[in-house]
Amino acid sequence: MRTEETKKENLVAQAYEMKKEGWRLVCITGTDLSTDSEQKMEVLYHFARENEVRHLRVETDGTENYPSILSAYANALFLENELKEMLGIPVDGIKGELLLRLEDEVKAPLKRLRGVSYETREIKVEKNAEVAPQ
Amino acid sequence: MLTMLKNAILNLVKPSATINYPFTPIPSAKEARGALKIDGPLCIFCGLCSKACPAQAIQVSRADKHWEVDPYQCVNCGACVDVCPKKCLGFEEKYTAAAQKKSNVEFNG
Amino acid sequence: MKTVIPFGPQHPVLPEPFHVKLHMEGETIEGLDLQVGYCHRGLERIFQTDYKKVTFLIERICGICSFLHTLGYVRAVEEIMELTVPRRALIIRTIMAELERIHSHLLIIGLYGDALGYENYFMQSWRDRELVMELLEYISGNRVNYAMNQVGGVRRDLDEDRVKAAHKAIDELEKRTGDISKVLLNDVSIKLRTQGIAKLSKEDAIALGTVGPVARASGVAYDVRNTGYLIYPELNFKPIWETAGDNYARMQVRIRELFESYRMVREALKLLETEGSGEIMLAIKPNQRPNGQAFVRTEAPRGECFHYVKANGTPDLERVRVRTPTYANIYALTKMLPGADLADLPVAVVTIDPCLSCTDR
Amino acid sequence: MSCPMSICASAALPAILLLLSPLFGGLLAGVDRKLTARMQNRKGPPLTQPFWDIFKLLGKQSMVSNPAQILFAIGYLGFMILALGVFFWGGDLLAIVFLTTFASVCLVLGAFSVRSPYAYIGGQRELLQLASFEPVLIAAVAAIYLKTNTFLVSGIHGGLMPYLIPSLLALWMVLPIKMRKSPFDIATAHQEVVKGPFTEYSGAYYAVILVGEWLELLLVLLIITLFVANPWLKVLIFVGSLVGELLLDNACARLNWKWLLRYSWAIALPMAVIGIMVSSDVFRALINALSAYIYIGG
Repeated sequence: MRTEETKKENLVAQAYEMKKEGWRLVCITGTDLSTDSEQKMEVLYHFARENEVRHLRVETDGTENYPSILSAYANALFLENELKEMLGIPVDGIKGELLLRLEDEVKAPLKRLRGVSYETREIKVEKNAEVAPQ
Repeated sequence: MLTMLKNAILNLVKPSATINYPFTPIPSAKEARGALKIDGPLCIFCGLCSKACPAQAIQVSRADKHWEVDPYQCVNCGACVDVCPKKCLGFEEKYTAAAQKKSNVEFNG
Repeated sequence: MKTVIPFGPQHPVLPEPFHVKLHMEGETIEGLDLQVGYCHRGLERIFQTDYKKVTFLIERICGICSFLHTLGYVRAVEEIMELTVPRRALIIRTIMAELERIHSHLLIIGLYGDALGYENYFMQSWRDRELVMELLEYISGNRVNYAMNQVGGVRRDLDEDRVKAAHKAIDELEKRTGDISKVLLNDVSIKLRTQGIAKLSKEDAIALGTVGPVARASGVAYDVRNTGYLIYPELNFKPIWETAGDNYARMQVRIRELFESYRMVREALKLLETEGSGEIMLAIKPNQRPNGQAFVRTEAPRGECFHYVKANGTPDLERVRVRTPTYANIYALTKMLPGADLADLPVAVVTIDPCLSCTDR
Repeated sequence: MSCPMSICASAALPAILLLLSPLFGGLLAGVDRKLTARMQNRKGPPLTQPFWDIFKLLGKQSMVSNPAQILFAIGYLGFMILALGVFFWGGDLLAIVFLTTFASVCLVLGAFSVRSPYAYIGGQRELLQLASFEPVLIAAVAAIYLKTNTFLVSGIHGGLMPYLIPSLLALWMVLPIKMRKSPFDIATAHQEVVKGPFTEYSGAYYAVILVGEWLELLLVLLIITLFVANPWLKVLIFVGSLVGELLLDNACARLNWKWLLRYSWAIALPMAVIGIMVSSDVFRALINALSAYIYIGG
C-alpha cells in the first residue's frame, strides 16, 4: 500500500481536485502514533475510482485545528465525526452535537496518552476503600 | 397477490415449519460446534487454550490443576481446540441449552 | 400541521438502534435528522491485540455479514504478510461469501415484507432462509459466526457429503426464491407501495458515496467483486444494476443478485469437485508476524466493505479500521425521504438494509 | 307471550349471550391468531392465548399519562358492550351503528388526550378509518331498512337476499378496515406508528381495550350474519367472512391512507349506494316501468 504525503493546509484543495477527477472517498482512518517523547497522529484518506485506489496521508499533532473536507465530500460527515470522537482531533465545523454516542466519561478512546500505555488507561473508579483503623 | 393467496391456502394443509421449542429440541448439524467439552484425563493444564481464547472464556490454573470455561462467554470459534497439544478439547453437537442460572463448566485433575 | 416525530432508537421496525427525528407536515415527511452510534462497542480498540485472535473477534462486528468481515481482514493481513493462499481455500471462501450473501438478502427481503405489513411474505422468506442457514451450519459448524477463516486459509474443508448437500440446498433455494421473486416483483399491493417512492438519483448516489445495492439501484454499476479478488473472475461475475433508484428497484437488485449468487455457488462447487482435494491452510510459523499496512475492499451483501490493517511487527496490531456499507448508505436517507409519506419511511429504511452494529462497531 | 316462562327465557338468553360474549370474542381472536399462523406455515399459539395475554396484562403495572385515558378506555369497552347488548336484545340496528361509532370516537379521543406523536397520528388514522367504514355500514343498514321496513334486529326475518347482495359485498369490502387487517390496518401499523391509538395504554387499561377489540370483531361478524336467514347459512357466513378476511390479510401488503380513501370512497361506497338502490321500492318501480316500456316497445 503506497501513501502520498500531503500537508493539512493543502488538504481541502486537493480533495476538490480529486473530486473533479472522479475519485470517491472511501474512508478516513486516524491512527495515533504517539511515543513517549512526541505526540503524533496520522490521518489517512482512502479514495477509490473503479479499480484504482489512492491514499493521502496527513500528519498532525492532534491539538491544532484540522481542516474538514465535508464541502467536497458529503459522506465525510460521519467519518470526520468519528475522527474527532475517537482520536480527539478538533476537526473544523464539528460542533458539540456529535453523531456517535459514546458514554460521557469516555473521551477519545483511541488516543494514546503520552507515556501511558493503553492497558493502564482504564477509567479510574474512585473506590471507597475502607481506611484501616490506626 | 394471487401467488400469496395460493401459498396461504397450501400452508394450511402443510406441516408447520416451526417447532415446539423448548419441548422439542433444536436439531443441529453434523460436526456442529455446539458446546465446548473437555476430555479431562488427557489434559495437562498447559494453559494454551486459555491464551488462544479470543473471548477470555477459559481459565486454567496449572498449580491447582483446574480448568474452567464460561459457556456463556464462549464464542464457539474453536481456537482452543486448534491449539490443544493433547487434543483433549472438542465440541458437542448439541447447543448449550437455555438455563435459568449461569454456571461454569469445570474440571479438576 | 407541523409535528416532530422521533423514530427510534427503539422502534418495532428497527431491529437495531438509530434515531431519526422526522419533521412532518401532516403525513408527509419534510426533513429528517439522523443520529447513529447507540451501540458503540469500541471494537476497533479491542482489535489492537493478537492478529490471530482478531480473526474471531472481527466476526462479532455483525452477525449477518460476519464472514465478509473476516474475509476482508484476513485478506489484508495476508497482503501484509505476502502469503499465497491455497486455491482450494479461495474457492471455499467464495462459496461461503456467496452463501452469506444469499442469507443476508433473504433476510432483508423478509424484513421488507414486514415493513410493508406483509406478514405472510415475511414468514415465507424467513422460512426459506432457514435452508441456507442450515447449509452454512453444516459447512462451517456454526449458524451465524462461522469461524471459518484464518490467516492463511480456511479451517474446514468441504467434503463430498457437504458439496452434495450444498447442491441440493441451492436447487431447492432457487425454486423457492423463484416463488418469492414472483411476489416481490409482481404483487400489486407491493408495487403500489414502492414504485417511484423514496427515489435516489444517480447524481446523489455518487455524491453521497453510496455503495452496494443502493448505488446499483440508482444506476451506478459499481461492484467490488469486479476488482477480481477470490475466484470471481473465473465465475464470470457481472454486476447487476437498475436505473429507477426507488424502493422497488433496490429490492429488485437484491433478488436478481440472489439468482446470480446461486449460479456462482454452483460453478464454484463444480470447481471443487473437478479439482479434487488439496491443501486448505498455509502453515504459519510462530515467529512470522505482520509488519506493514494494507487496504482491502470486499463486497459485503450490503455493499463495499473496507478494511485497513496496520501492523508493526509485534503480534499485536496497531490499528484496524472498518468502514461498513451501512456507514456509507445510511446518510442517503436524508436525500431519499423528504416528500415521502410516513408509511414509506420503514420501507425506505429497510431497502438500504441498515446494519447499525456494523456502523457503530 | 302469555306464558311467563317464555318471557323469562326471552329475557335470559340475551343476558347469557352478552355475558359469554367476551369468551366468544377471545376464542375468536385465538382462532384468528391460530389460522393466521397456519396460513404462514407456523405452529401458532394455543387457542387460549388471548386470555393468557389478558391475565398477563392484568398483572402488569398500569401506567397512565393522562387520567382521561382511563375514561376513554372504559368508554370504548362500555359502548361496545352496549352495542352488543342492543344486538342480542334485538334492538335498533341504527343504534348499534352509532354506539360502535361512539366507541371508536372514544378510542380517538383517548389517543388525542395524550401527548404522544404515535398516538396522535394513530388517532388521525383511526378517524380516517372511521370515515371510510361508517358510511358503508350506514348505507348497508339503510338498505336493510328499505327491504324490511324496520331497524329492529328482531324484526329482520326471512330471506333478505338476493336484493341485498351489493350491500353485503360493500360490507365485505370494508371489513379489513374494521378488523384492522391488511391491506387497511393503517391505524395500528406497528411498523409506522407503533400501536397507533393504543400506544399509550398499558396494563389493565390495555386489557380493557383488547376485550373491546374482541367484542368489536364479534359484533361486525354478527351484523354480517343478518343478511341470511338459515342458521346454518349464518354460521357459514360468519366463519367464511373471518377466513376470507384472514386470507386477504395474508395475501396483501399494507396500503397507505390515500389508497384507503380511494378504495373506500370510490369503490366500496358506490357499491353500498347501489345496494340501497337495488333494495328500494323506487328502484323496483323503475325496473318494472323499464321492463314494461321495453315490453310495450318490443
